[in-house]
Amino acid sequence: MKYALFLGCKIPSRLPAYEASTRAVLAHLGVTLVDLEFTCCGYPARNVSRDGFVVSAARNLALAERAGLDVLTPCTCCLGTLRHAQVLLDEDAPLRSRVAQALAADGLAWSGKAAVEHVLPLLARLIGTNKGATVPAAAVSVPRTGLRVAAQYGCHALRPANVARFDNPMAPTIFETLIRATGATPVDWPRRLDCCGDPLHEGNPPLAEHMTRAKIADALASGAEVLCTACPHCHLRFDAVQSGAPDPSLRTLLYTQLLGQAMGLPAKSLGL
Amino acid sequence: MHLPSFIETQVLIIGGGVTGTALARDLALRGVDCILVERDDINAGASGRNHGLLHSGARYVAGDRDAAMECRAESDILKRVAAQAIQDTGGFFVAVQGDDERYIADFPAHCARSGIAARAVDVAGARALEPALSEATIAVFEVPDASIDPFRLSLESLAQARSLGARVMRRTRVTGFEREGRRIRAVRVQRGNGGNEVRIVASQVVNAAGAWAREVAQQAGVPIAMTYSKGTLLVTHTRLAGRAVNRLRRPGNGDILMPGGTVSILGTTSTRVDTLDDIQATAAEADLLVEEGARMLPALATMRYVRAYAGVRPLLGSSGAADSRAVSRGFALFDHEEDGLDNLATITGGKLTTCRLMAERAADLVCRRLGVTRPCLTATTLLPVDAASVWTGAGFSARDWMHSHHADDALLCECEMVPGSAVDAIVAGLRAAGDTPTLTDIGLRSRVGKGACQGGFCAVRTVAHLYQQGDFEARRGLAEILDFFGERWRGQRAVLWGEQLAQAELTEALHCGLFGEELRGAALIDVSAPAAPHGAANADPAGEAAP
Amino acid sequence: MSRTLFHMALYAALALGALGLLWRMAAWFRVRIGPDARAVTPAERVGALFRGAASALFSRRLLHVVAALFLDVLLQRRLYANDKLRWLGHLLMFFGFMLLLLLHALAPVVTVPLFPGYESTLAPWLFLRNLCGAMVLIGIALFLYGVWRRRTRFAPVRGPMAAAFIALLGFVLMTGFLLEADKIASPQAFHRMAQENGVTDPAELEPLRALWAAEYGVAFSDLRQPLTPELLEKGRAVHAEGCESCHARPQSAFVSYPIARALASVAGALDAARADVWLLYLHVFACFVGLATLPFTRFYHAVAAPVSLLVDAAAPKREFSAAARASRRALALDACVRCGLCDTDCSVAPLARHLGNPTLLPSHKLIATGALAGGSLLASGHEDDALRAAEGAFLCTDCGRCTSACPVGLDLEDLWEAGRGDLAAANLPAPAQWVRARTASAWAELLRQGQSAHVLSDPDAALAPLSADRNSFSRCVQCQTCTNVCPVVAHSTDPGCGVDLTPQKVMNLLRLGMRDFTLGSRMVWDCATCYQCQENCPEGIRVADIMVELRALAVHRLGAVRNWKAPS
Amino acid sequence: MTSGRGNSCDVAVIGAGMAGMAAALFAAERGLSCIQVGSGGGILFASGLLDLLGVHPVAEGRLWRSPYAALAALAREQPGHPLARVDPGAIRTAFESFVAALGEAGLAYAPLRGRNRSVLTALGTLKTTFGVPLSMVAGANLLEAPGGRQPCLLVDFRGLREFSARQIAATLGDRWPGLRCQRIDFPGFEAVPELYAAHLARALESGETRERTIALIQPLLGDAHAVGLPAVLGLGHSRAVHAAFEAGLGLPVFEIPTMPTSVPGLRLLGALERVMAARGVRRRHLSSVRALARNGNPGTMTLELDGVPGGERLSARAVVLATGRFSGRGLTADRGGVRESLLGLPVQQPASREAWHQRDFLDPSGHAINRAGLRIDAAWRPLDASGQPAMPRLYAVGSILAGQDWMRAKCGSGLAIATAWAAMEQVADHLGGAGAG
Repeated sequence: MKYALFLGCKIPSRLPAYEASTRAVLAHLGVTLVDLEFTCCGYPARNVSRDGFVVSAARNLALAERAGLDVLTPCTCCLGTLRHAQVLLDEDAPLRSRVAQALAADGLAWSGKAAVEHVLPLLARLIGTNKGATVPAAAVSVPRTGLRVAAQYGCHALRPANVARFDNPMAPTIFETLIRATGATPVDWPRRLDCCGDPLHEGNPPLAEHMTRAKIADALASGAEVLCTACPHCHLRFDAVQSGAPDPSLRTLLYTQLLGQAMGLPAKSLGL
Repeated sequence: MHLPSFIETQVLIIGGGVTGTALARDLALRGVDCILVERDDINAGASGRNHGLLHSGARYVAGDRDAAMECRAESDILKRVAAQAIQDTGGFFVAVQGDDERYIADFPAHCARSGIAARAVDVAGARALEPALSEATIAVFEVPDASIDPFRLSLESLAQARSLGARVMRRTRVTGFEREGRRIRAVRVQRGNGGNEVRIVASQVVNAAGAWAREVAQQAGVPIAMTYSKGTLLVTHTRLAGRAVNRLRRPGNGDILMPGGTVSILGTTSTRVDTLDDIQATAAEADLLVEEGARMLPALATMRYVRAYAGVRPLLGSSGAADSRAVSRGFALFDHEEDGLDNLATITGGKLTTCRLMAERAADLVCRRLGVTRPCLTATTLLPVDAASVWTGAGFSARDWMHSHHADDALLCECEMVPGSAVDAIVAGLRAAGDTPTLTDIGLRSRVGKGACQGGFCAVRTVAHLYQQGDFEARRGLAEILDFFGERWRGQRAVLWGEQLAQAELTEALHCGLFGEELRGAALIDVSAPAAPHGAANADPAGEAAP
Repeated sequence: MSRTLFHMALYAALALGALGLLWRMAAWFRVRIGPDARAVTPAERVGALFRGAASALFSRRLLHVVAALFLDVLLQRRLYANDKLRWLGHLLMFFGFMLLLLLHALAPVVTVPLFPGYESTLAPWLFLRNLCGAMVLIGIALFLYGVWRRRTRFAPVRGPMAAAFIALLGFVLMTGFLLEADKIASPQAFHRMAQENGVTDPAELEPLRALWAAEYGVAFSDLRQPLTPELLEKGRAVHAEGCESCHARPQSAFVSYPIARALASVAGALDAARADVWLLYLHVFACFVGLATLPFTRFYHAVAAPVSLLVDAAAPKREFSAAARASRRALALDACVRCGLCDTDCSVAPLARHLGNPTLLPSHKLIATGALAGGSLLASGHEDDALRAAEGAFLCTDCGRCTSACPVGLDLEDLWEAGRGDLAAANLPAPAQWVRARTASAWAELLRQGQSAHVLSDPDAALAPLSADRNSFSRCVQCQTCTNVCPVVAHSTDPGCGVDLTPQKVMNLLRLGMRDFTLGSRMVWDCATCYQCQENCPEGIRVADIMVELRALAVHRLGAVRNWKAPS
Repeated sequence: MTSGRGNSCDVAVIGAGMAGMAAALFAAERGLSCIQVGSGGGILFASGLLDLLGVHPVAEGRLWRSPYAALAALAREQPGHPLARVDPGAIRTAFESFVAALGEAGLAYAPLRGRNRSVLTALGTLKTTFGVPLSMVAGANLLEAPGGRQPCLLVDFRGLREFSARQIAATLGDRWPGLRCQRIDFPGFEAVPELYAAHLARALESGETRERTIALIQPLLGDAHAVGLPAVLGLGHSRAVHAAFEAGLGLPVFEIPTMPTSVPGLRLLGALERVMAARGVRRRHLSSVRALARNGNPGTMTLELDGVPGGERLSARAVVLATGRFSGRGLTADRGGVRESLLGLPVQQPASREAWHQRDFLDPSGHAINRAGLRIDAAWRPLDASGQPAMPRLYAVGSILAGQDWMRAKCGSGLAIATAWAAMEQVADHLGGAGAG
């Protein structure tokens, strides 16, 4: 199994542990990752130029296409943006031709061949099913039995469903299934599908803080020991808000780290 | 308000439409004491059921030059004295392929003869300004049409009249005239349904009952030759054009699309009717309007419509004329002297644009008879703004709320963005006039119930608000909602297809499915109570047992 | 040439260079980039430098510094990691030039003491000198090719001083080679030497001339006898006595010798024109010009870049005090060599091309950051530049690729962050922030004054196609679902930071034809794009998509009426 | 696209309203693999009350204590009515398993008995219904208390625009003297002018807000035997929130359903989606069926979806049409008439648009357009113009069916659940029970 790994902008500079643990876990499961000259997924451009955002995204899709690979990303925002671009390119013909022109300048072309996938569904296929089957015994050697984990899905993985195509946006189960697969116990928490607040922190910091803290408090009140994430934005957001916070803070852990631990991979290789 | 068994006044005005209210103001400004009685509410008739078009006159240049020139003069005056009720949108006259070439060719000359400034606009330029215009457009002229809010005009006229001592009696019908020789001694009126009867002793009586003028005159024993023409209009969900768009042809069906603030109003039809009872827009009329209108503005074919309404134009003259549009739209003032009455006058016919002039003529006659010499002031006196009367214009409250809403001022109507403070102001205004406000009154004086939901949601919020403010008590809210929906529904049947039908379905699911309003009294019955009356009593005695 | 003139010129050049250097270096402690930099005085910054230097020198950090000196400064490992070709070119230039400087230019102080009996005309010096010269020339060629190969639509702003540097370097090298070639071929030079060595007797002179013509490349125009073996034998004898001690055969000057052969035909003419003299002047004075202008040509990076690299090695980034950070940012402006490697790696480069705004790219952004700190960006008349710079700065995703690509190891992320701080201080913050300067209705009012009353047609359809099309919101049944599921509205319990509208009100304003009232609204700008509204809308209205569109439209249209002025 | 999930199934359910959800649930319970297309928007408009049959005949507005007795009467007098086609025993079973499934998903209902209940509405009217959420049942109990109606306190929140306790108390005052009302500020939202029920429900899932609210109500109790609140007691975790209120106040606490979009609607949707996820029903949200065709290989049908790039193709052995009426877009009405949106199936409808609606909105006999819909055969298969089943394995359930007026008869949920059950029985027979998915 082979994918072009799309790390996006945040992971390499701000959350290298996510890259490390993703590579380690997938290597362990026999997935080959190829690195291409990807650029920004286009998310930041959405507030400025619709075309600019789609061009940025399409360029990356075209690169993967040229390499004959599907794209795999650990970032839910990148997932959402790249798939959003696919939808727009599919439904808006004039946009498609404008983008084609822009890509042609770099000798690239988009035809929609390259699929975009997030790490979680891939792992769900590799180590379990939605029915809740656990990992092949070989994979999990050190089950994290008893660890109570709150799953932070991340908005752009779930919604809008026709764009994300990830799981049931109202009642997703993938993340909990994967947590169970590590031997840990997923907790049910009221705000599990809420926004982490990160997108507001530039424009409206206090409101963003209000949202993030509400989630943390809710997870703690629901008995979670660990907040498990699968998106650099969410992850960094929770860490940022909790850094030097007085209230009882909640440990954050990337799912790839949790799984890596369960697989008995060396902590160093998981960026722990 | 509590009424004595008889009231005296100088002038009794019958009818609270644009003419009657303008007349009350005119007389009040001349210092004449008057009472206005209205069987329903302000502008309940044709005055409130029209395009809201302040005619430049261009529409009549070919057929009725006098009317055209009247319109030109009056619209200039109103733009000056009642600016707050007018949006100077300007207007287009638009011809499409297949329209009468000669009419188009003569149009500029006709306008010139009536002194109306009509400027030819090249089609491409016109379509850039009004993108909704059809590709089949072949000629466009620009004229100084404008949009006017008749409700605000009437309400503020009346507010000023009242401030000068005039009295107003809404929901008061004339039950009879007491004649004494060539004079009417008194007019008997009745407040509400089954309210007490009152004698109004007035030295002059003016019949300004619009379409009902014939009935009123008959009660006084004088005949008026008048025919009725029903005109239906449709209200769009979103505004389609910035200007008044008229079809450049002899007046016909569906040839005016008027901007009404945030919506567009498409009209009208013209069909002869013989009775004034239960006038409602029909599906056939809606279809006719949509099809005709779409020839000028194709988007009208796919547009979502939120409402249809029908008004009745009083047309003077014999009922012989075939096409009611051929009958003059000019107005007439009858002094009824040859009918043997010296203190009754009837002012009728005409149109919204000329209402002030009609009032002036009537007032002149009345004042002559009363020996009052003061001149008419309505052409020069600015119409004062009245806090309770500003909420009728589409888009006004939305802008007002955006510009200046207070932290504690919640919206009751989301579609038209009407805040609680607006409702409170209207209620205060009605109370000040000694009225007990109803939900329907509030609807007429604001945009509540006029948006996409047509009352489905805002009626519930507004009633809850009125209870909270102490304006409603006991079971009144339920009754008010029933009345309100009754009134709203008249304007919906004809446009219920597509999205608006889905909206209506949702409203019914809420108000019948959940609230059970159609069950009226039975909606207050507890079926599970041991001794439940009515329906439950009919329940199968073996009901408890499983089948 | 006259010693006095030479020395006067030399000292003048040295003085000028030194003064320039001081002046440029002072900027490292003067220029203020970033709000935190305004808090510290130049004095404190100088102090910080010395403290830093001291703590580095007397700690194990010293090892880092030494390592950096060799690996980063001399061997250029960062450049090697990013662009091998340019690394090779740079290495050739660097070492070729350095050797020439030490062994040739500074021969009297370096080579002579080290190698007794050194003569510039002896082997292996002839060869070495040519080798070094050739290295530099090839290096320049490779380097220019490397730049051309990785060119982007927006080339880094390199400026005349960069070209001047390359031109001067080339000129010095070429004049050097020509001078050498001329000396080899010149009969006049030969006769001068012969005279000095007292070879005047024709019986000795002729054979010697024959030999030098045959084997030392002198281009005599008047050889009478044929070059017989006997004659050459005699010549060798004479040569052995007088000349051999300081004249090796010039063929090892593999560049100059061929040139000399090429010049053979015109050798006489050149002599007549005293070519040797003016070539020498050109060569030497070109060097002096280079020396004097060093601080102002790209040559300066030879000073700034190593300093930057060593400072970098002297302390880990996080240990820098505010004062030290301030100096490092100023230093970065000088140390940047405009190689443009950051631009080619930039994550938003495709966006820069799409928007036609180069200031998204690091090398351009660095210049803009400098211009902003220097004040020139805020000078009136440059409003557009400032606004574009702001756009560029706030579209940066902080991916850090520029920093890792930088061959001189600049901490660019820190520089960008500081630059954004300065922009904000100049009233040029991110759109999400500047729209807050007015209320939604104030913006609408501004737009109303800016546009004609009746036109409902939409020129911005490409930016916001959904909100321009009534079909995308006309299905709204006003049910408030979007608002009920909106986390932003739900958390807006504090009027101080709450939103002004709800998603449904935004949709409804579109229906009312009041789109202008939504553009500056808090709701549109605080939308978390969590898509709950869109996911749950029973009518399938793309609420969140419309919100995002409206932002793009707002940046465009509010930006147009924003009418920003530089704070005076 | 590699969605990672298979796109063939035994039953494809088109539509995710009550009927669609019920159909998918019953399919899963019968062991049939199921893909369900569409979003559950319509359910958001639900009150959480599960009607079975409250009024019959509609024109007389006659209320029934026993829905089953009403069904019997319906079967006698209106055999064409979809509900009249379903065996009452099956209806009972269907309701039981539907309510049980909701219970599993955390949305508890009061035990179903054989009779209708009355529930207070935000307008002060009493709604006749059948299945009552546990969070509302105390109100119904209070109404039918043998010893007459006990004193009761209604509390509302300033800013919750569509709900006035004062209005309810005033409307029912003469029939329920002990009904009092109080208005309080919702803790944490004191400065917010407009409150939204779902936001309050969310806030009440935090223990702190819950306790502050209870503390505000506590001193107002007086002689009250129960406390009524607008339906805001929690969303996904309403059970815990409601329990906490009853414990905190030491009295029965009941919710009063509010105007759409209501919290009970959001709860119902959430619970049903959780049920679908738990039963392995594959959902396709925000996408719609562009085309439906019988497949080359007999016995299967192909559905073309749009909404995703390049569209998606599903293959199903049976298809259930649960697309609803006009707001669900199962039926499309234009000026010319009404048609079925997906296949253009013939729709039984009034002759002209003029006849669609009565001149009075609240006309007791209801609007003819609401009785328009699809005609079906005995096996719940919609008929084509020739009166034959349009497709051998195409079934129709819920409000799209002709001959019923669920809004007036108060039988919305009953119609959805009963017809879904009956149709799924047919599907199972035709497919021979469980099959490959």
